[in-house]
Amino acid sequence: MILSIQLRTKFQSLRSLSALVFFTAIAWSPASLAAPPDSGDTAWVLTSTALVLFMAIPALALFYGGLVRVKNVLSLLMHCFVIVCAASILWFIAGYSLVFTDGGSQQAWIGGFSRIFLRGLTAQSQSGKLPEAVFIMFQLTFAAITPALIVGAFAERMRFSAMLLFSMGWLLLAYVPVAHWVWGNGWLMQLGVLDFAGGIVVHVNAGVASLVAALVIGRRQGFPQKPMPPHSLVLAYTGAAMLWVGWFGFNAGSALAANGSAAMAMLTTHLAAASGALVWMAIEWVKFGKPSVLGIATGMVAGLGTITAAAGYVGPAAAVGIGSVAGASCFWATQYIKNILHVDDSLDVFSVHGVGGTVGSLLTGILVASQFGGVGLAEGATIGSQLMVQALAIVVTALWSGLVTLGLLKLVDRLVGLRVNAEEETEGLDIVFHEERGYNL
Amino acid sequence: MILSIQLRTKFQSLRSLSALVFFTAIAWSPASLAAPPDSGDTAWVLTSTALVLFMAIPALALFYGGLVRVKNVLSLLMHCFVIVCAASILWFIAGYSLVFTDGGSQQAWIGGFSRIFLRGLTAQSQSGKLPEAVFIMFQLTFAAITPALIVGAFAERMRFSAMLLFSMGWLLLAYVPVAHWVWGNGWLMQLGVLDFAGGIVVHVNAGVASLVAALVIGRRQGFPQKPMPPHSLVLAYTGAAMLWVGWFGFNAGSALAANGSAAMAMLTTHLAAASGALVWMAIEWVKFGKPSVLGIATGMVAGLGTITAAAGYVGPAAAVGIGSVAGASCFWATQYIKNILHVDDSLDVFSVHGVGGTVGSLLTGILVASQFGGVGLAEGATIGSQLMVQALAIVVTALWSGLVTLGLLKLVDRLVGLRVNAEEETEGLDIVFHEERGYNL
Amino acid sequence: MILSIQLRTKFQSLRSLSALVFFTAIAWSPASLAAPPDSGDTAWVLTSTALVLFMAIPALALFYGGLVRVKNVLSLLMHCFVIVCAASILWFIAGYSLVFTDGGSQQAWIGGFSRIFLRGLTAQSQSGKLPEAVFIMFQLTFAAITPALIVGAFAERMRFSAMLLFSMGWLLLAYVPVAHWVWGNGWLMQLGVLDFAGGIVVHVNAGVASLVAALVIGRRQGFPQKPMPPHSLVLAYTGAAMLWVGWFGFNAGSALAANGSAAMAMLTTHLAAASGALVWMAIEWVKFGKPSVLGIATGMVAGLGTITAAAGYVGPAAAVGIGSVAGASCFWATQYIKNILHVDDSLDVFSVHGVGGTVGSLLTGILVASQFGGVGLAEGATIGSQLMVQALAIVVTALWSGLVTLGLLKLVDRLVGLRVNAEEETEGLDIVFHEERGYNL
Amino acid sequence: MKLVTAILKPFKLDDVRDALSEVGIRGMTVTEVKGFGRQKGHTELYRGAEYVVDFVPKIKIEIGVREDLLDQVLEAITSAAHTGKIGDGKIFVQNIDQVLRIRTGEIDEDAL
Amino acid sequence: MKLVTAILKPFKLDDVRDALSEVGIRGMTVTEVKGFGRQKGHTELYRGAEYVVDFVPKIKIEIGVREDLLDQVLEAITSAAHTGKIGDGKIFVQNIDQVLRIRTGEIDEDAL
Amino acid sequence: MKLVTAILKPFKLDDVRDALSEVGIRGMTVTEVKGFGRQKGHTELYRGAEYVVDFVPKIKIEIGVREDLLDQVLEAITSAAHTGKIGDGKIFVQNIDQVLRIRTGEIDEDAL
Ligand SMILES: Nc1ncnc2c1ncn2[C@@H]1O[C@H](COP(=O)(O)OP(=O)(O)O)[C@@H](O)[C@H]1O
Ligand SMILES: Nc1ncnc2c1ncn2[C@@H]1O[C@H](COP(=O)(O)OP(=O)(O)O)[C@@H](O)[C@H]1O
Ligand SMILES: Nc1ncnc2c1ncn2[C@@H]1O[C@H](COP(=O)(O)OP(=O)(O)O)[C@@H](O)[C@H]1O
Repeated sequence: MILSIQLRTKFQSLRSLSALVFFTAIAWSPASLAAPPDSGDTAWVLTSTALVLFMAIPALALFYGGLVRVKNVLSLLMHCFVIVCAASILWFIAGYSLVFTDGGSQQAWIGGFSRIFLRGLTAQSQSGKLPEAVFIMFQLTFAAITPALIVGAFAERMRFSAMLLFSMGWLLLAYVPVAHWVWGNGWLMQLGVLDFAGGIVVHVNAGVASLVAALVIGRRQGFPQKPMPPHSLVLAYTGAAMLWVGWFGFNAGSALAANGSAAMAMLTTHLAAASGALVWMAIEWVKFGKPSVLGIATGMVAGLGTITAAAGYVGPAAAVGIGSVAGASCFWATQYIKNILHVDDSLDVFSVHGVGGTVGSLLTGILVASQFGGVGLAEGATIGSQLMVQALAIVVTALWSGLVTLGLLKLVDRLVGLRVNAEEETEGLDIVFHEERGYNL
Repeated sequence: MILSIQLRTKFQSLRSLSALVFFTAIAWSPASLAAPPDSGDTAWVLTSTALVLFMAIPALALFYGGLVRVKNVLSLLMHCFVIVCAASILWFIAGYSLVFTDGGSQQAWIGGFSRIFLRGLTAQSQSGKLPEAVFIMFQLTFAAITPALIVGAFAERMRFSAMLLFSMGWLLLAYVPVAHWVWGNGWLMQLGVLDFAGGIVVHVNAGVASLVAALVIGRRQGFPQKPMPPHSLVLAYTGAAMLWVGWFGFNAGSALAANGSAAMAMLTTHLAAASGALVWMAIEWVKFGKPSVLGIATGMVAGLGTITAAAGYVGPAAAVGIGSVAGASCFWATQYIKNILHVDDSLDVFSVHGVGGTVGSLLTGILVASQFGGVGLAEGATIGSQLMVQALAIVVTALWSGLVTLGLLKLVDRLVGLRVNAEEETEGLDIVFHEERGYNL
Repeated sequence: MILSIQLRTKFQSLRSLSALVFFTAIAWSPASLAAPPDSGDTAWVLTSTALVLFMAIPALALFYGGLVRVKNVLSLLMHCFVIVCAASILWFIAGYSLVFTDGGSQQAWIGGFSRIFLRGLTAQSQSGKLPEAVFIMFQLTFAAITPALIVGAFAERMRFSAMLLFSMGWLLLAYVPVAHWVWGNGWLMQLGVLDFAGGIVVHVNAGVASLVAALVIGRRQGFPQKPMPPHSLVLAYTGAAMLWVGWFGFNAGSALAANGSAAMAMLTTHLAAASGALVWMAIEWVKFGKPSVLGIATGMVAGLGTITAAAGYVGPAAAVGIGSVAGASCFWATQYIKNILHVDDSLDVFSVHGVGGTVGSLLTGILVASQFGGVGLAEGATIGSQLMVQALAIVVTALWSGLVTLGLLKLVDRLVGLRVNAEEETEGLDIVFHEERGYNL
Repeated sequence: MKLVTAILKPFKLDDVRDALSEVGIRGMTVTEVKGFGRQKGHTELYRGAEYVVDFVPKIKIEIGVREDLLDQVLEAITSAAHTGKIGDGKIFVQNIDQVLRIRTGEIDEDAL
Repeated sequence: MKLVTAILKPFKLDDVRDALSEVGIRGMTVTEVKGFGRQKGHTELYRGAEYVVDFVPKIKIEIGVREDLLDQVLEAITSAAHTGKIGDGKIFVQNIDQVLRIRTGEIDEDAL
Repeated sequence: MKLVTAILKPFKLDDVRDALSEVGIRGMTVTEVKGFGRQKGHTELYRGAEYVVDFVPKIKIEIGVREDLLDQVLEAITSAAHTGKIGDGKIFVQNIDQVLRIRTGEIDEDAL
């Protein structure tokens, strides 16, 4: 097969690519342990870790919480919070080990058990030029935010226990393997797939799961006839703006160093966000006559999701291009999914993250080329071959994530029931599951 | 006395411990001035300083503000704000000097006057591997947040001027000496007490003051019969999530370097927060049938307060243990203090910070041992001896803080009156003291 | 002319001043390209960039949004957001190049075109000790926040399209040239003007534009008889506290390194903020009988705006002085402009930023002297000569900014109309321009 | 003319409005209120402190109607707001002496 | 005694209060309400999902008045609240049997 | 049947409810309102700009009662809401023609 041939050649060339920095060196590359950690790089990744946690809570939580009706605001906040907590513990127990340690003969598919419960980890342990503990923490925040993205799809109607079971199952069965394939020296990494900060691992993965989840759990009562306006655009805006700031950690932190690559990733990230926002705003202005706060913020998130795969690989002009395409394509996807297909992906997770992640991961395959201002293709790769690898990774991730989601939801439905009943939905999840209300003004 | 013997031996062994980095070298260790500051370490402590300020305002302010009734929200915000401002100026005038400069013959008890008004400080001044200015700033944020923690205990009923006088008096008379004893080469440091980021100096200290303050000022009208639900859990959640992020600066910044110790401190901090949150949630789920947003957030704060003493000394598994114990013990303390003793420590500062700080500081004495994955005890110390030192430090701090609080409150009551009258309490402190309302929607 | 003589001498001496670090070395100083970027410095400037973005959105947006009536909250949020987006793209297209690249024979007045569309920029490009990409990003955030400051002056009454056109025109015609003059090796820099982080470039510049804009667009309906209380002081407080945190990036980041200068800038920034807040509070307490949340927060912003020019040049005691003067003078200016002149500079941008920037930039000329604890005057400069240069820069900037603002507003009024009609003003800008409401509680 | 005041479950408002517009009612005034009655509220728990919320959120609608429409209006509200569960609410009918439309100065039945 | 209930455009509240105090009215009770009527609401769009807000924010004022003041009160409200545009609102007048001032126990006209 | 409408100081609501339940009243409807009257509001200051808040937050309760209970109800409210300070509020009594319980279709006294 052509793929298995590529596999071998890519494995060589890839070493020159910064994707490699994602791979921890424990077990198979003890040489890298010689140099002590660089304090500047460590400082930046520590900071980036704080920024990515900031994205999950409060940023994403407020963004989502502001967009739902007031009776469900706490349920969204709670979802994000408990996912961060539980994902952190799962990451400690097995997640990190299964993604980033050597899987031996199964390495193409899954990592190993040498860091189960983070055993053996000390302050002296190193991963590349970084203390291993900060690499673990940085990656933990990615594992925490990815399942949290999905809760927007089934907002305002899923049972709390079902959400928790599903999210943790999905983390183990969908996030962990895909992260290993792409970043943990798994088969996709060996094929040379380019995913700087998670266009595929995070956004395609979570986006497809969202679409499937929205279809499985079904529409909210009254959708799409009954309007369900955001209960606080001020809150959603606050979250969105924080997401932008936090994304600097997500993308520029993924350079795993405080260097020119991190700087360029921050610049491309920022320009894509700005372009995505402006394009979405422009389309709304032309199409509906008025640009909206929710629109410009959504365009920004689309730009960010779309640049994620490409951030450290492309130049600033390419980033503006990617952001603009993101604004347009995610806008169109939102209209199509919501208004034509009438799928109740409540907070448009698929349209923004799934579509954005896909578009961005494909564009990375083109714009990485040096003629477009990128860092250049790996030795032996062409735009065509790179695009094929990117497409393969997207398709496989989408299929895998979709199937895992479907299977898990069916299982969870049996175990605890997926959806609240009509009365509970009317009453609102805050009282039903948490016996609290968002505001007592 | 056995203690005075220990004092001498500990003083030798302690130099190998990272607690030492807290001690500024000015005056008595000019050798350390030779090496220029490390830019990476400086970058991380600058960042951590911003994160700890972020904890005080807005994070703590919003957390507290959200938990009170709407008529008092601004008073809580104002308390945190003015404390940060006034504590900063006090730190500039004398606080820093009294904690961290050489106290000469009084060094065991209090620092000296060489940096009164920060005189002589330049951009070239160094403290260990850091510019002294950033060490001053980092420590300033600790001095600012600690008295701010206490305002939760007497929320919704203290006069503004009384709060201000008390807080500044407490800073000088309780925080400054304890910080000197533990971090400024005072007698507790010389005994080898372990307090990585303030389990004793910050949490035990402020926690005990809170309990005493709640008892002295008395219950709010209607407590405990009348329900006083949080006016905005959304606001409280926002603050809580920000506290989590900011705590990375608090704990990992306390390594005073961007290295493996900082990385490990961030990891243990995070895992303890997650465990504390999950355990609290689990208990609520079992006991009350429903897990709450306020519960999970409180468990998280409990986990954070509890890991603070231990952060850079223990391993990740120990951190999960500490966090879990925190969730359970602080939950239990909250129920006991509020529902059995009917003490109106309004925002449960003692139950969370006092109890958490105590439990965590004790556990540090055990889990620091290398057999539990910690960095190891100081030379000559055993778990037993270390536990004794930890207990001594806790007891002394609690007594000192309690007495200072009691004395100050009696004094302030004489000077300006401690508590609003019944009508003012009904009207709400926002209008009464600040002639403003939180919301005009 | 005395000035042209100074110009030459200053140009020599100035190289020893840290203002120089603002100047990128491309084109004319290839030597600096030899040393690779310092990872610690890079880490801190990456972090600072995130902090300054955080200041613009969400911080400034929430601060402003909280201060207006509920029907206009989204319009303020939208203004800040769209300005950040559009300014970023303009910076990419031409702004950066015109400020920081070599303008050849026009260098005194304006930069060149070598980085139009950031062409030629790679991850390897360097600017001083930093990757050029992060220098570009850091400076971009300044260009983004400066026009956003102005929107507070014409809040609640300007048409959205007019605001957008004006802001972008002002960025190109007022911000870009002044930034070049002061930081881009333009004529004011060559005269030796001291502006560490934008007292002149940002605050005087935006402050004067605000006054002119308020006069041109006229008062809001009902001003000053009709009270227009902030719709959410909680929101405004959140924004203000975030501004404080973000300002650490603004000022300490302007050292462009993680060193003693950055540390000192952070310390002076913080102390000035605290002093400004306390002084404003004290005046209110004496004058009105009650200190207010809005007052203390405004005093803090005044302290921050005022220390900006001086941050890295002065010592901590001077910073306390500057902050105190800021609190008093900006308080007085607010009363005078609003209550005596009845100018409806709605959110007091001129009184706080314009006055603060002016006072601070003048004081810098004095307090930089080593006898006041500052870093010392440039060789050959005296306090008198430095004050003259500072005053010249302030006056020229004020005149230029005022004229550009006047001209642009007249033009924009012709093109799209500056102001909403009375009915739209009554209805509120949120519905009129964005068809959204801030809250659906 | 009569003033019909109805207390309803909030989620029934849209149905009631539809039913009323079918019998020709074009105007009404709606207020968010708290209801106390047989229907019980819920309990909230904040760190173990119990808070019994004994009111239930309700919607109050007020409609000025011509007397000849009164029965249809009552019928429309009753059937649209009915769920059969406790807390469906009540309707009060009162007399109105005079009605005035501010815009036109029209009075009484013309003003409705 | 009569109870005058007026539905107004919110920004007219201050004018109406001024007009009422000129005719000697010192007390009233004000409620924020949502009005449905001829005046249309607006449309909001959230990511392309249209949300028709069919109510209009209104202010309801309730005033207990002595019968001899009634006409002046109606006149004051009408002229102060009038803009001539649709949605200016309505006034309803109803009878009051009894009034009681809680503080003093005064009743009826003395209690107003 | 009578409609009793009382305007109260907000913090007196609980006491009034207790007093009413003692005389057998099980249901009522509560609205947050703004009161204008003899009791003055307060002044707020925003950066030196004075903002006179001339209304006082009040609670309005509405209770439909059987005529024979009216006096007890008035007495209960008056004594529970009384502080003797200005602004204690007022009670208005009006006639109700008809009452209807939506859930059961019961009417008049049975519906209360
Ligand atoms: N006597 C009353 N006077 C005014 N309002 C009442 C009265 N009794 C009930 N209500 C209102 O009607 C609502 C529904 O009444 P409730 O007793 O709970 O159920 P039901 O409508 O089934 O009788 C209450 O929440 C309250 O708002
Ligand atoms: N029949 C009615 N009963 C009660 N309130 C009404 C009625 N008709 C209208 N209203 C109230 O009066 C307001 C204004 O009425 P609308 O028909 O919009 O315009 P206009 O006052 O010009 O006739 C409505 O928003 C509603 O609050
Ligand atoms: N004429 C009136 N009509 C309707 N409500 C009134 C009237 N007068 C007073 N109120 C209401 O009663 C409240 C209390 O009245 P106020 O004059 O302040 O004190 P008191 O109750 O002691 O007479 C006011 O805030 C207002 O809500």
